[in-house]
Amino acid sequence: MEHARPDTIYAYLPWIVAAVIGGGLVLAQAGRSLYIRRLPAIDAIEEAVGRATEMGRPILFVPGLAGVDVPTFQAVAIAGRVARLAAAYRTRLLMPVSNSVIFTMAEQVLREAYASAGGSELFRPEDIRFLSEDQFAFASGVIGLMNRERIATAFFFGNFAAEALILAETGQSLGAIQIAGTPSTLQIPFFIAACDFTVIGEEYYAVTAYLTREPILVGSVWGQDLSRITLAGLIFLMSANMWWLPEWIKSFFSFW
Amino acid sequence: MWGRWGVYLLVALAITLPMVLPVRIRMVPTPPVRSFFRMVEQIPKGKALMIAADFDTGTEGENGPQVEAVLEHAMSRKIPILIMGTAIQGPELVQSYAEDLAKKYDYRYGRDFVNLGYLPGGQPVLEKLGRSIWQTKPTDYQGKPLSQLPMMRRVRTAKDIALVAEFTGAGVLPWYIQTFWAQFRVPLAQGCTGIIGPEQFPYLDSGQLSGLMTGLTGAAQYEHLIKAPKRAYRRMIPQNFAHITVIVLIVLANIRLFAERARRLRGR
Amino acid sequence: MLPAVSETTQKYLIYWLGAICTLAIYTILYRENRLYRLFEHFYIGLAVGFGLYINFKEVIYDVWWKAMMTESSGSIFAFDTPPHLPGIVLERDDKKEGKGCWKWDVGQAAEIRLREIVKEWGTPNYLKLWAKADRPVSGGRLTLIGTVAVPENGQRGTFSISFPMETDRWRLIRLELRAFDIRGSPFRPFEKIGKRNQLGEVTDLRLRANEALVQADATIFLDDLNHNIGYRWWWVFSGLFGLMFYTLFIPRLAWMSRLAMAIPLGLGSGYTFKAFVLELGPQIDASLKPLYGDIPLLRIVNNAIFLIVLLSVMTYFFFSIEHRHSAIRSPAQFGRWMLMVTFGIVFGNTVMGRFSLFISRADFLIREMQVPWDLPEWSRLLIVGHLLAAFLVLAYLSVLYERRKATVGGTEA
Amino acid sequence: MFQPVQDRWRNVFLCVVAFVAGVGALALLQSLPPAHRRRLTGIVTFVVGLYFPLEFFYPRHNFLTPWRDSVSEVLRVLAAFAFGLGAVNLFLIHGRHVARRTPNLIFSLAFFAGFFLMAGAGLMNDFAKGFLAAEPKVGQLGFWEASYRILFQGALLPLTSTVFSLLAFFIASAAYRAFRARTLEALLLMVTSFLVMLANVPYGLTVTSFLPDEGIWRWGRIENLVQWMMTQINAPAMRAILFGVWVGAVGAALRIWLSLERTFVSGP
Repeated sequence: MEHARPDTIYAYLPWIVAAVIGGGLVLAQAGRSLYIRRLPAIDAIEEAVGRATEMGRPILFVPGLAGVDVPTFQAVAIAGRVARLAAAYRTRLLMPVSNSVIFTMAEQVLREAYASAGGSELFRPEDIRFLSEDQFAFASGVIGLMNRERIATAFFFGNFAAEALILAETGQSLGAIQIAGTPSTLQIPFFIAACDFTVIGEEYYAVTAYLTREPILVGSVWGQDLSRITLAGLIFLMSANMWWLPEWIKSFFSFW
Repeated sequence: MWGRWGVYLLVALAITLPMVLPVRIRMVPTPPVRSFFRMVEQIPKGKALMIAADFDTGTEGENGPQVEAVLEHAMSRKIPILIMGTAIQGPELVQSYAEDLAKKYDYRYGRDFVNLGYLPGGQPVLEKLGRSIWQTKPTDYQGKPLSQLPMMRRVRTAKDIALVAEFTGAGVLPWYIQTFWAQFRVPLAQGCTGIIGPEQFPYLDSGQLSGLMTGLTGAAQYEHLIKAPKRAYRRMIPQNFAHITVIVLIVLANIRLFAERARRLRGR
Repeated sequence: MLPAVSETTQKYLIYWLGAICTLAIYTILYRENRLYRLFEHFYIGLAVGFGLYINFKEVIYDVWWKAMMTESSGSIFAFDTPPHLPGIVLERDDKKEGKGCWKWDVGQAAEIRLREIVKEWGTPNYLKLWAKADRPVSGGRLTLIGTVAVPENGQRGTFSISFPMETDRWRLIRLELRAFDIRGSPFRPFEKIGKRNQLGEVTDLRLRANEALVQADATIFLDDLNHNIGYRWWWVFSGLFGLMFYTLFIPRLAWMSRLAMAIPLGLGSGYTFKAFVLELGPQIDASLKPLYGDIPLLRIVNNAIFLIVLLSVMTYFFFSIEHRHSAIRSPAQFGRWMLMVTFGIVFGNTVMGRFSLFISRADFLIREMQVPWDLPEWSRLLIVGHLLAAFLVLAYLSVLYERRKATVGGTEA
Repeated sequence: MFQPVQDRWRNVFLCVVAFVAGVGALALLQSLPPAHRRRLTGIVTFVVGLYFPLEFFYPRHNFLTPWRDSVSEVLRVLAAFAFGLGAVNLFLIHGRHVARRTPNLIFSLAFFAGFFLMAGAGLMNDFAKGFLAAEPKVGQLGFWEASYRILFQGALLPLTSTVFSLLAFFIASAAYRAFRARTLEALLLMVTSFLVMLANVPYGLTVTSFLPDEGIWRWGRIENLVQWMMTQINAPAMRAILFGVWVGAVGAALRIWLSLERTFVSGP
């Protein structure tokens, strides 16, 4: 199949999903308040920052194996929220980064966050560190940093791969409070095992939307939710009625 | 700290000691491994098997024995083999396995197997490869033009490939699904590391994957199917003991937990 | 002059350097220390250096530079192998490229067929052929005739082009595809737009000499027939875009890096829609599992369980609905349990995966040890163990050193 | 207009002209107000993003189809150019350490040593094999090739695999610590991974190998049970996650395509 086949639903499905999400975006932009349930992770983030302040040791925020992609953008957005809290509590925030583009982006977002919390003088550009683009070089750099700075709280948000457990285990051995969130499904079990709080899969996007309250993100999460509900409904109805449906409907739903 | 060091030491000993001890084990193949075996068994005459070596030495411990087992199987059936990889070191590793096995099965480079080498660029490049191998990679891994390799006269596009066997420790399977499977209808079988194994089962259910070999166990099971226990089998022995160690550790930790709980209850 | 290295030396160096690197990294299991840090930085350097090198070699040079600064040629026929055709012999001395050239006695055969040519020519704009005659022949001409077939739709056609063959000096003959006389429509669909240059597969290729050459009983020398695209200067733009990434470090120009990134990001987001169909389509198709009908009971039960798990896990990820009503809460809770089961499976499998990694390291350290004597495996294990102990002592000393320094002069940044 | 050139020097001339013209155009754009530049970036993203949808969703070969390969090559070239960004950053950081002779000096020097050795040996091996190096005899390798191999196989690969293999220790201690049946969820996680671990090694299978492998009793055997969990619980759960991921991907693509991703768009 080198081109989409117009006689199956799959040629239209991405556009239906896109339209639903687009609808969410439009509604949110227009100022409609769209409901997203409060996730327990949000309280945990605040608590963890407070804990670092009590201990007088820095906070670490790892935006994952960063790439120029959406999970990383959202991680940077969360970092902005955490930085605002940290600035308010006068606690140092360290952020190792593995991508140059994200590096400059993070610098700008954090600078703004510190300024908006009235702590511009606390912002130290050298606390955002570019380590390496290579996965394990980055991981070994981060564990070095964690050990040297004896961090009290660690946030892991973004894309992670095998280095997830290396980082989380190191934090655990330092006795740090750790909160993780990742859309990389395979790493979630290790975060569950080694972190105090874990945001699972899709919740990641919802957390960002909830934290930032940005209409675009809220609308998008809401739209995605509606798309998933539609998809689940479709699967349920089709499966339940498979036995009597005429052949042409079935073939409309079959991929080949 | 001491508890942690103790665990580390136990793991190190559980793995290194069995390496120098003589032990025997028995493997039981699972259905996905059997269907992988069947896919290779069913390759028709004249069509090639493509081995996608998408792993580096990082995961060689698992993917290496898997490739070796499949290579041995394909060579015993005289199937032409095309090797390539989207990871830098993969194709060269597979080349060294293939050369070792070639003597036994009278395989000659260029006539019976060809190595295209490293193909960077991900999905778009694979799409191009499926349309035309010669245009995508006009030379083999040593820079020799394909026109000098007799096997390549018969292997030009995805149509000449009967099965893509992909070996990886990373999530690159979608690249092959979006190209070889969906666009050119070439069946896929995968040998993957233990960690990404569970993630492949939806694809197995939907038929996008026709066979799956997970981790070292999968490799050892495949070796059992082709009746040639080698490296995977040998490495399963320390694996065995390390697993038992971890299982015992978990049981101990839970006994301790319950003992503490019981003591607290009694104390109250 | 830098010396050549024998393979044995190289093997020893690879093993022992590898062993040192391996053991130095393992000291982190004790504690972060200076030895580890040294190798960590060395490693980061190596990784970046290697990435730069491989990107330069495989993409910047092989794809970009070659497209821009070479003619992007490919061989069609090399004239290097013995012909096994009447009237032709392989000449090894008077040649232009490769191992030899063909000497074709036109008197014996006025037409030759080239066997085992490269069929795929890609999108060439012109062909190049080295040729000369053994003596000047006025009015001598050669004709190149080919048969083309499109594998996708079976369309066939022929092309031919004739060119003068008069001189007795090696000449590089250019044959413009535009000038070819093409019969039929041997093109891939839609791919002839503009230049009509995407031919199908060339299945047959002949060279024919004209009357003048036959009468003169000339001998023709042929070498290396290539297809070429030509120099494509516009690739300089993609280089320019590539350089625009680096404006990231100059705040005043940094917007340009965004402009450059717009291309991969735009293409990537567009591609998502295509990938959605190709990858997720079959997944949805496979999720529509029959629950009644002519199938065994066990299948029905399994299908039902499959669907229940699928739908309840999806329910867990509904955020826009309050999880208060039990119609939502119970499936969501069940979905979360099923997620935990899945994560348990992932964890269990990973244990195997991670141990394999260490097993292969231990395999390397013990079994692949390069020593001049034949040592039994347990003594190799002892050697490695002692080496590791020595490294751990070094690590311990460095930790002590840093502690003392920290108490004297404050911590390092 | 975009016709390949057949003459080398004409090509060089055109390259220079095109480069100068491109830089000139950028200089002109530089004089635009920032809002317009941002709009320009948005327009470029949108137009470029149209390519794949138009090409793919038009159900036949169309006028965009021949450009597939060129598009993929442009993507590869851009990605390769972008790779240098990280190197520049690291050079700035470690250059500062060296210039100021901070306590980190020796580590920064190690970084530079690694970088120059590896990049140098690789490039020399590919582009200037004979430079200053003695001609190798049989059984020998030229200096550059040998040093490339020693650095690659003797340092880079072992370091990568070793850092990766630290996970064996970490996972054991994570399992030891985390797998305590404190809550129902923790219990589920623990029991399933326990079963999977048993199923993965031959000694684990012996626990239930006394049961017959047929009838109702076969479901009591660990390997069958785990296989069932893999296909009936793991597969649908993973697929549900996959649905979420892809719907999320469409949302993300939409936001980027229409330049609505604020963290990114409002950048410098």
